Amino acid sequence: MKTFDPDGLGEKLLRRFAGGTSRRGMLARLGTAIVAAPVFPLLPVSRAEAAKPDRSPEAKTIFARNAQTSDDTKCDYWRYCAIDGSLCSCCGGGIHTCPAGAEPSPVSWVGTCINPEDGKAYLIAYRDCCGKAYCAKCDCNNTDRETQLYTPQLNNDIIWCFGTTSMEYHCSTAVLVGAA
Amino acid sequence: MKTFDPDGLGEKLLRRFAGGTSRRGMLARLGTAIVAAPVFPLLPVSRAEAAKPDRSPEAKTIFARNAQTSDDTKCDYWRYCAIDGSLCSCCGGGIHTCPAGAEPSPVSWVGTCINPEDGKAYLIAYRDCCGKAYCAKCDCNNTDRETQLYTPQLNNDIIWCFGTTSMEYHCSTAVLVGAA
Amino acid sequence: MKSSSLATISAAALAFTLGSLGGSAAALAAPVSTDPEESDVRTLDAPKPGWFFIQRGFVIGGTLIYDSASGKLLGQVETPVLSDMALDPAGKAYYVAQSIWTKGTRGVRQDFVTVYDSAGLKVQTDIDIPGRLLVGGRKNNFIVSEDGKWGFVYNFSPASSVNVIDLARRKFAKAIELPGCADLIPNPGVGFSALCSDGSMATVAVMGVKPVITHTAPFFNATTDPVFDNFAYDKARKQLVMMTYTGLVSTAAISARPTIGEPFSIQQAAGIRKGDPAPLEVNWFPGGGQPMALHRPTNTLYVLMHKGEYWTHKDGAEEIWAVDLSAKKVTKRFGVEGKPEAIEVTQDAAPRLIVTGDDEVARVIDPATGAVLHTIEKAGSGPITVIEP
Amino acid sequence: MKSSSLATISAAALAFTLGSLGGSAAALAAPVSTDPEESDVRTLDAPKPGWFFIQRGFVIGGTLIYDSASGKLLGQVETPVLSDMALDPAGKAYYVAQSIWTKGTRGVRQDFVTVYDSAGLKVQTDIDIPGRLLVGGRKNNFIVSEDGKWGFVYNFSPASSVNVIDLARRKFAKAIELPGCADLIPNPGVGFSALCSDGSMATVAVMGVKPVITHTAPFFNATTDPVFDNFAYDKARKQLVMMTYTGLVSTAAISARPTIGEPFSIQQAAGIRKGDPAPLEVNWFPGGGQPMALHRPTNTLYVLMHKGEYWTHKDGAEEIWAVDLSAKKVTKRFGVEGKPEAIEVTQDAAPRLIVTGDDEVARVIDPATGAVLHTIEKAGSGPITVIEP
Repeated sequence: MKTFDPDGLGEKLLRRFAGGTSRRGMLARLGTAIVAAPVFPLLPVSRAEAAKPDRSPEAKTIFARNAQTSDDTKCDYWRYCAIDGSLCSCCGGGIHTCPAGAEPSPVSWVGTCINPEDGKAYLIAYRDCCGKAYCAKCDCNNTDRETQLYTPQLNNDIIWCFGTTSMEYHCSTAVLVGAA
Repeated sequence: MKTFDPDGLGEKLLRRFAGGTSRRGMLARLGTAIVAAPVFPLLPVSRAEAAKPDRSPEAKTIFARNAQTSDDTKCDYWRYCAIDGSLCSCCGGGIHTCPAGAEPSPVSWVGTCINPEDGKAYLIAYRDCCGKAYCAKCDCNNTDRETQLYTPQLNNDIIWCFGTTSMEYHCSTAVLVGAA
Repeated sequence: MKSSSLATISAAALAFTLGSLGGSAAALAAPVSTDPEESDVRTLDAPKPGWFFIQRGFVIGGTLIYDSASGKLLGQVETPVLSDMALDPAGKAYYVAQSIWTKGTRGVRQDFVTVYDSAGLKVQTDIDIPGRLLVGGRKNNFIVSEDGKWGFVYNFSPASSVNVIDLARRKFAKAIELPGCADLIPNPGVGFSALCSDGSMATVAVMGVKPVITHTAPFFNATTDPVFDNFAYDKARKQLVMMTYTGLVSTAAISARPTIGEPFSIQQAAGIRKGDPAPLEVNWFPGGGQPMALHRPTNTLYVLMHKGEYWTHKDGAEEIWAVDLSAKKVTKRFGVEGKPEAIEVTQDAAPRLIVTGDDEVARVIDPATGAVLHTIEKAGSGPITVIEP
Repeated sequence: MKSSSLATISAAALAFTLGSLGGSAAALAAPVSTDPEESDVRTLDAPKPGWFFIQRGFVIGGTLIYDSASGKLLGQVETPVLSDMALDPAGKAYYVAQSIWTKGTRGVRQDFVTVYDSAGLKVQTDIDIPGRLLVGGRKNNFIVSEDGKWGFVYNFSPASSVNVIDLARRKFAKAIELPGCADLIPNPGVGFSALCSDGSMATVAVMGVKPVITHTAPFFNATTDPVFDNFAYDKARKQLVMMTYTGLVSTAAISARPTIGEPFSIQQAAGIRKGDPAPLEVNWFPGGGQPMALHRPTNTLYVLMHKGEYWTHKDGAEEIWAVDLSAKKVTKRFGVEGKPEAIEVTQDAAPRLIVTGDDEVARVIDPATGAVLHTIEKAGSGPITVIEP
């Protein structure tokens, strides 16, 4: 696994997670990353999963069946299928916007949510907004495909404020990364 | 007023507020105090009050008429006529006892409350227990003869944690000082 | 750290996307239809007359910024528990006087005034000060001079003093001892005034080499009928509006030698007998932590009133009374829900009342009709602040 | 400061007593009948088997100590939000792994383990460490070795590692990289084990010069049927008890080379069909942040169960199921109020279940009858900790 080509499929997704960071910058980061490679043991599992015929329940969870697309200040908004925390949309921010004075975390946990309008699955990055006291408004806790600490990038309990000047948790956004 | 005799009536009360501090120690403190004397302007007012015939409503406030003497974990316990905050009796402490790990403030605001059993007025020192996070149990806010910030020793909103190693507010006690 | 974290995510996305797509790498290599969004950060306008600010309370830090017209939350100024916020008259900054221990509930105490720019709510600097009073719910422990050049922070150690901050130079200037007095009142060109335990008003001329403190004659009784700490100051009239527990309303002309006006009873101004401190007597009394709000353009005072006996000065309101200070008449009374303990009023032509209480439910009310225009949950318990003209 | 403060009070008392007595100094000079009380401070016994500890949650710091027999609050260990508490096996100390910024929400980050003596709850020392994971509700991010000599604190930066603390010398010993694994399991005489994202269990031998990390074969699927983080370890049996989202219960014999037992379905152990991750299928599923509790003397597992579909693994419980792990049978089911999301059980002969949830209302339950013995408001949302034999 350690030899997969960052210029291939990986890099496209990487750029999305970096929110438009230059390809050169991303490759540099990835170089370092391969050394640390904390989650590469994940891949075989996922690949194995990928083979299973019944592996795509996104469209069918109770959340997905009841999700709406009109109000991003409600917990049942479609992108929030795996969010945990205060919605930045209720805290002076927006679906991908931190409230004034907060700082978006460059990394996040991810979810794969269904847009009821096209029935398609989309990759969502739940970027925490950091550096301000807990907003404590519109607290949601949705758990579609949400896992435990040993798969951190799919766990929504962790304070995802890494690489920010302060790790104080304020609220969470749901940034569209792309079609899943 | 600055010349009143600390060996006289003052010193007796002083020792009570110091909670059994030696007379020598108290006199030393008082020596310093007379220099600072932040509240001596109070005295003329109080003296003036003292003359008024209708100055002693303690027995007749709505709190005093409804106070009880059996349960010091309830806001209507007689000593709590001017308390504000969490009752230490509900936080692992007692009526004059701080919970483990907390530190009683050597100074406090005061109240004059009526014991329904003998109908007499008693001077109560509301000593805060300090140095632990807010207990947030049995919150009470009683206001018999409670005043504003320019008479701080009769105001129950101030964090009365002076001379303690930490000023973090945990809970409040109601220490009997003596007959008023 | 950042690099490996990005890889963490990328691997996750990779793994997960493979999973949900059925594991064809080729499929992923193909361009994805939907473009990714960028994360961004909101910036705010300069404070507007229709805005109001509510401090959340004793447990959660923060002062929430709301638009009274929409009832919408605009953002949050970082005001830790027991801190005091003041506004830059020029609208460029929010100032927060606060006390923080290096290890949360212990360690080294740090007292400072933090300067936030009003657009980005970013920390511009911390101005260290010697200390401050730790108390909740007060509006007059940290005031800024009308020209925006000076900040005054009340300190109580428990010796009483005031820390003067040079906001232009952004540094602590000096401490002034103020025995027996508290609650700071702007005094343009002079310094500040304050209320004292002997029932007088002290005035502190700060500009000289040594501060000069003068006192008015006593005009209220600090222990039997106290003036509420949260009085209101009218810059245009240079007038302070005060109210006592019994409901006596008085004004003071603020100058180097303040003069105190004749008090009148809010109850008598409403045609009923005046408030009486005598026990057992039931009447309408003012109450709450922030029991009154002054609409300066019309010189109208809005007061939180409740039925009860004396020494119920913290009780929440059943009615709001509007007092025409010029006519010394109560011009309107209307009922209010939620037993509010704090009230403010926006200073624009069509004013909005904002009330909140222990339940932290704020209500935006049209004082012309008493109608509730917005009800806001989890808004905070106050104090409430507005933009003053 | 202290001296003038004492005078502040004394003057106050003096003034006030004069007031209330009618102002005769002579009267005051006469001895006062009632003797004054002294302020004192409670001390606590060493932790008892009947005690339980509830962390308050995400907003208010502190872990409350209760006696399950009386339901009474005994005190509070200072556990800031997102900190982790561990008990000294000897009962002499409480350890709190925490992260504090010098200016509250900003400034310099400080990660340390604070040692509190169990009698006085006083800070004995802070042991600085390089970092730790910030997350709520977990019990296995900070564990102490059976002999009480070593502490292990999980760190995530987001690179994954473990900080080893020498509790005897009270100093940080070393950091061990642990890629792809989390959730620490005591491994007496070896070091610790952990669960990994490839579905294996890692075992870390820490005693050598260089730590040696070995892995079992994968035995669970980390993304489709994860093992709950809050598993339980039985010191006497050297056995780990794990449960997955679908309700598979498995045990592991902990040693230098852990062996994983055959899993069984909690639903089948109750005579119904096994939990299925397939969409739309309704069944009884385990759920909550701390969904199971192990009564070690009887090898009985108590599980929070709710009706629903898969991916509802955080939902609160409608029933508590008792599982005899030796017989692999559900021996009892009873309803529970309050949709609890955390459960623990005291380890004495007459065990008491403690449950709590988002409403922070804790209930003490007799597992023999399901009867609620105590209902405690404002107890906290957990996690819940008990004394382990």
